[in-house]
Amino acid sequence: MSPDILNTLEVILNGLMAGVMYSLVALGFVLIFKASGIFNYAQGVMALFAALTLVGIQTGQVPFSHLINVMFGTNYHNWSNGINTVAAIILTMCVMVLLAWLVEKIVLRHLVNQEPIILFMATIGLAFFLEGLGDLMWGANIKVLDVGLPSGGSFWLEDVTKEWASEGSEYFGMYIDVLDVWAAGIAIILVVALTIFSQYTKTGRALRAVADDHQAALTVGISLRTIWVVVWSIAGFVALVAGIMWGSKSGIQFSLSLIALKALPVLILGGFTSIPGAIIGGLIIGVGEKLFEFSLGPLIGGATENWFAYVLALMFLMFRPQGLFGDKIIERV
Amino acid sequence: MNITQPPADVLLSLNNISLSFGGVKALTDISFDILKGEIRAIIGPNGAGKSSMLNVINGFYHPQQGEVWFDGSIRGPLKPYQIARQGIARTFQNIALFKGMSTLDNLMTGRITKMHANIFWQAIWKGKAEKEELEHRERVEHIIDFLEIQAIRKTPVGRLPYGMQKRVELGRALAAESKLLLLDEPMAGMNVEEKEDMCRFILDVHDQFGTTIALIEHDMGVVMDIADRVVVLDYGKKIGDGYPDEIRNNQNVIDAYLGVAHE
Amino acid sequence: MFYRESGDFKSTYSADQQTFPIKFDRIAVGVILAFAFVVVPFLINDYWEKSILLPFLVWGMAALGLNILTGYCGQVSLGTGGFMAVGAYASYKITTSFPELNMFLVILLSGGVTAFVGILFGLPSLRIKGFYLAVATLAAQFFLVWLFNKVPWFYNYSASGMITVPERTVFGIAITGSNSPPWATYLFCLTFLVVFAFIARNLTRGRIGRSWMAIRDMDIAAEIIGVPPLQAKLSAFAVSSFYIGISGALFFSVYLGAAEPTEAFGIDKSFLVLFMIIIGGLGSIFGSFVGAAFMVLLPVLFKNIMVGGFGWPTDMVQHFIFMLVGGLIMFFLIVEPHGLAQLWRVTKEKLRLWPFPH
Amino acid sequence: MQNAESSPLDTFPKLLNHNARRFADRPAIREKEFGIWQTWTWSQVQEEVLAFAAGLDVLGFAPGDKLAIIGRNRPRLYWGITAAQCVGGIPVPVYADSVAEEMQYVLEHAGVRFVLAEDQEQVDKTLEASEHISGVDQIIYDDTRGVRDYEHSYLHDFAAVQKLGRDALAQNPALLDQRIAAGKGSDTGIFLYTSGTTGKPKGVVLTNDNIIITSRNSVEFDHLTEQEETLSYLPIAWVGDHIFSHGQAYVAGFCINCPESEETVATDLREIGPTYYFAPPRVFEGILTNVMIRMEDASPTKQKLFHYFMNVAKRTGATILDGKSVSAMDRFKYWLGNLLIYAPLKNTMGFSRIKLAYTAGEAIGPEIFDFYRSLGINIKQLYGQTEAAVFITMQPNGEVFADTVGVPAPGVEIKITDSGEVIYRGPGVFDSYYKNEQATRETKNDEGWVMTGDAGYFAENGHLKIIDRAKDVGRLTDGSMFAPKYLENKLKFFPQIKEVVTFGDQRDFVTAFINIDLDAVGNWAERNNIPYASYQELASRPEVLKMMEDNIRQTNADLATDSKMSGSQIKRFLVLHKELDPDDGEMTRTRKVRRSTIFEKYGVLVDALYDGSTRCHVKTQVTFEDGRTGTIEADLDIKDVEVFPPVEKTA
Repeated sequence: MSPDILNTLEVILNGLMAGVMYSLVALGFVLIFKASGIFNYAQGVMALFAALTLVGIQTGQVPFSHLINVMFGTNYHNWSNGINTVAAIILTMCVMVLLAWLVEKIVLRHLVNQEPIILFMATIGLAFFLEGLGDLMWGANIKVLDVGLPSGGSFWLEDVTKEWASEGSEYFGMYIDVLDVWAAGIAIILVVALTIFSQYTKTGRALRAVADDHQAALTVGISLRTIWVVVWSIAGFVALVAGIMWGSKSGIQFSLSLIALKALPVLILGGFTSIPGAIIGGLIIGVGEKLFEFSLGPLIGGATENWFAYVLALMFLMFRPQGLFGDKIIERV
Repeated sequence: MNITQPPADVLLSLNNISLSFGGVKALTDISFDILKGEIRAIIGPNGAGKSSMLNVINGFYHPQQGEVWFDGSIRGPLKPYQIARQGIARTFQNIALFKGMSTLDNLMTGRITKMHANIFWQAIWKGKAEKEELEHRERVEHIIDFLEIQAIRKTPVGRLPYGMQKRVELGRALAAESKLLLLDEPMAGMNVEEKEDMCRFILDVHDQFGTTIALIEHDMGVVMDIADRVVVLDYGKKIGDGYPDEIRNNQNVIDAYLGVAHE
Repeated sequence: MFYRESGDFKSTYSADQQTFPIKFDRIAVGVILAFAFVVVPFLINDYWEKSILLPFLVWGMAALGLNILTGYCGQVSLGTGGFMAVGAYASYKITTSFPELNMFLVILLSGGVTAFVGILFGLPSLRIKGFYLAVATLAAQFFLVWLFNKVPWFYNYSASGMITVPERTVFGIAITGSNSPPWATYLFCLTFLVVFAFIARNLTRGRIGRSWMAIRDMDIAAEIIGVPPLQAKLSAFAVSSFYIGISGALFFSVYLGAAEPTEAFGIDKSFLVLFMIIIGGLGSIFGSFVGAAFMVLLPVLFKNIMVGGFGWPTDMVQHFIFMLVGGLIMFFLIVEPHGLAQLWRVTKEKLRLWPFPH
Repeated sequence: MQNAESSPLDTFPKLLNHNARRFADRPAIREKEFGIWQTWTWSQVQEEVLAFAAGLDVLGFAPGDKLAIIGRNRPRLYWGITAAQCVGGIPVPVYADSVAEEMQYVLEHAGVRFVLAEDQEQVDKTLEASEHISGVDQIIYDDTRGVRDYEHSYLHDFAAVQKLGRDALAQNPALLDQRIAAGKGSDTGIFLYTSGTTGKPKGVVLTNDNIIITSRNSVEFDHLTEQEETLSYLPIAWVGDHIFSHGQAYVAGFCINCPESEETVATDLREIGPTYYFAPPRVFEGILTNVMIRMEDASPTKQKLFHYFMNVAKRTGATILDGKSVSAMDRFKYWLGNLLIYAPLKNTMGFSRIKLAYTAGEAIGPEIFDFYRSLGINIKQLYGQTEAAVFITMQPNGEVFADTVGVPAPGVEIKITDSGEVIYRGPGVFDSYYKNEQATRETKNDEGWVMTGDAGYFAENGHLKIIDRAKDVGRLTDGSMFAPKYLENKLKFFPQIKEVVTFGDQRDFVTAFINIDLDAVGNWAERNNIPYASYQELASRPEVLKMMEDNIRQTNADLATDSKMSGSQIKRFLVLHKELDPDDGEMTRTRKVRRSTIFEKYGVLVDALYDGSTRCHVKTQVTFEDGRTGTIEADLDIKDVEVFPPVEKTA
């Protein structure tokens, strides 16, 4: 095989991996949108917030320490030097649930029956709030997240692929970050888990009912509010997972919240209401932007990942406004 | 099929119209016409396809088969707003007013097809733009006076009671000074007095401006009172067409309605 | 309370349709304008110019533009930053290619260019609605910024990749470049804002404005009664982008002087302007200004209090303001979706009815 | 119009031409229609009127013909008046709310040939009436709505008639000049039918001089100019409107404003903000009540502010208005109050620009009167009649009192007959009652003195005081005058008192039956937690009796200061156990007390009032709402009230 093909192959694989990350965030969007028709712009920031919190707890930081120190001239920083990761994850999850509950109680329930666009803008507000809060709580410095996931290239794959390369060609095998593989695996598990949850648990069924028809759901006595709390908690969980992945991959920093934006085109491709759509959309975008950058990037100055996803989505919208898996919109008067 | 141009006194004629949504047939091979200056009622049980019929007439739906003649010429593939410009105005079954605007602005919007000042004149609010605004304001004020809604002239329509909104919507349609006026259940959900008012307005409109009117209405009594001719639809098919008293004694119609009664 | 409307009646439609039907308001506005044009230039200094007045004028312009698109025509856009960049780079290219060209013209032309770009990115709005469109506009945001980063032609192949405005004068007075007097830059921007506020008012109260609002309130009905959606939406995009372009041009050439796209015109700017109109009031010209003023003053205020007063580190104040703004957005959407403008309207009604409560 | 130039301005057509030259481009009349105040200048009005006049002429309207004008205040109807006069005819305004029968009577009695009707409703009534009478040849309508399908041989659209007229004038521009020039002041100007409360309405014939001269006098008296704005909302057929909205407007050349509809009068008043305004007392009372009610739900601070400054106004307002001097402090306080309360208040009421307001027709409560004056609104009273072309007495600026109606209007002489009746003579005195010689002679004697039928006298300050209908005035045994209505009105100004019946004719002293006002007193009772189940129970509460006694004592004190009235202080009273009720024939449907009925029905009580007993049992028949009748019994306390020795008013 010629190195070019192999390189292309590598790009595609990396694209797929990146796509998985997008999908992870997109998943959160879809869940919330299905259950409450809310387009939760804050999903990405939730991932950031989750990751920050996780690190904070893990390394035993005192929340708001900076603030406190400034205000009272004290000098607290840590209340312990680190606790067990699993415990930290569980605690973080609790925080996310609390967050979900607060969001429903303070924001959402006052916005029922508002046009979607208003809710959308409200979640933008939420995003800003969380971002500020996260930084204020744990400090804005870039943090390294290590939950013990392996990282670095896979030597095995390198060796194998070296073999494939045609004789005499300068090819050193293909590089894939193990973390990405893990991420992919976890993503799959997550999807399966969610599917099982929504298929076989009472709450899950309730969720689907609500997603299908709010009024009907209400009439059969499902409390919309509880549902929303549940959904937002799940979304919080998904965000946490995404946060962990991205965090361990590229450290926790503001740019993390920008993946939220990347998730939007993913959704547009996949449609807002379909979980598989989210996954596939993510993969398409991931592969698409990597390939584009690989092939055309050099010609037009590179860094095309910045916009490729959006322009692709835009093109796509022009022809299928309802997304890949969405159902056709029939307008009536 | 080749339909020759309808006679001059026909304002609108529909020939063998069939409409379906993804296989579901909404209208099947329907033909009827509306004469200049008449009040034409389209009646039928729920889901008979009345509203679809109206949507075809004003070009919101495009029938798969059949042709529409309006005002002496056959209609090509036009967009709804182009058809509005040809002189068809309508009201909607569940009120479709512009909630954020005042009564006045809603009516002014009804005249949009008649206003042409370009953006630059409008930007400085002089010359053609200002002249046009004032002229049309005056026309609209006459309609406001006619419908007796002076008191709510500058109220955002979102705040008005249902009956009033219906009236404003009629006003918006009137403002267009169209050749053909489509009324989709103008009296739905009204109490007796409101209905009487609305009837009076429709009749007044008819003899004051000589507008041709096609209306959908559930209230049989009303229809029989004010309509010149009646078309009856059922399950997307035409089952009756004629003068009110003919319709009253038309067996199919009676069955259709009894049928509904049984459901 | 101060209103004396009795006897202030209208005997012509033009009198009835004027922008400020109440005499008292006309006087008040006149006084304010007089103050802004005649008095302020004598009081202004660098600090006021750079940290309050110019930002207000520039962002006011942008907010006005976005409000036309989002508040009046109901099309949400997250591309404001990108369009401002277009305005900025247009003004840069124009004024560097035609140094003799009067600065007023340069700014206006930049607006024109942006309007054109706006139309291009507005085209999708015919097929897609609501937040689908919002996402589509993100494409504009990122693509444009990338473009100005990557295509050297735009920044005249300057090594730094930045654009720097040359000194330009109007009536012999420098209004761009380092040694332009505050009062000049201020008056320059003020003129634009006032003129275009007036134009915006005229557009929004006339046929075009009504077709925009019709599309916003109920697009299907609008089309059926004869509003051409294509025309309505694209004109909204064009006009809106024109305004935003101008604000971008002013922002770069008069306020910043030198700019680098990702820094100056990032997505955060898009949100900033969006917040301005939400807090100020969607579909209200006055609201655009209040919103702009609010979002400009808020950080200044808190910086002064917290950094100056409590000696907090700046970045922390930054985060705090983030929280605050985010919270305010949610608060306004819940409590007063029509923003500060609505609050003002209510107060005004009360004043008119004084001493009666209603 | 050269001839109009030379001849005196003694007819409305001449005045119109005059104004069309003097005030060519000044507004003459406005109407709120189609959302704005449509305005016609004097020259435009001239054109409209002449066009219509010529049109009438074309339709065969001959000199001496009558043009009935039926409808609410609308420009075209006002134009009809002058137009008819241009052709030498006589306008006959008819009350718009009169039913077909009444209308029929007037049309027939006046011998109307042409009718100018406002709209479909009036046209219908006219058609109905003209089925039973002959004479009505042509009907002209203003509002075309709904009239399109009517038989049009004798029906004409106002605009169409004007079209005819314009064509005719195009043919012969001088068409009307002759007749306009020929008009004289002594010619009959207009028929005004007095809305007859008793019997058939009488057609009061007024000459051009009557209207124009009185208008001119009053305009000079109050210094009215062409700058005035006034709201024309009272019936055209009423002499008041004819003077205020027509006579004075033509003489002074000011602008009258027609409201959009009856419902919108309040809003229209607010928009126009008249400088000159007339309203009967009940309207002013209504506005005041409305103000007070709206203030009720204002915030406490606002209320404090309001009441504080209203007191300031009460103290100083009227004085300042009369141009008398007050302390600098008070002036400042008033200025402040004006800034915070009075001016905004006037603004919301529509009185911001008011220069002069008149009220008349019935007695106005002093506190209402003072309220407006204290706000700086120059409200005055006048005393007038259709037969006098309104003005008999007027109040000069600076001499305005709530309890008198002012001094004789310019050119008017007033005498009090021995029987105490007010009679007058003057330029406004009517020519005659149309086709009713006898009535004319009864009212107007050969020297031109007119009986008002009102009893009154001149107070010390030379202002006329109207106390009662002459026929109701009696004498106490000591010969001093007893004017029941006067006393009753005085008492009825107390909000707690609804009805009063006083007795005293041919008796030693005055006594009274009282009906308390259930709402007012009920309210008061609840606030002071005084339990009561029914009117009867509440009326018998000692607290209530006490309250009534206080009110009467207050009245007596007031009466004592009035040399003519000090005799009729009320010595004894009782509070009736039931409300006087038309259903029991105790009042007329228009809620006027039927003395005689009450006198015989409650004779026992009247006797008790005079035989000194302190308690009295009474048994009365009552009619319930459902028409059944029953009887109620009660023991009523009879109270004595302190009376005061006569004191000279310190004027």
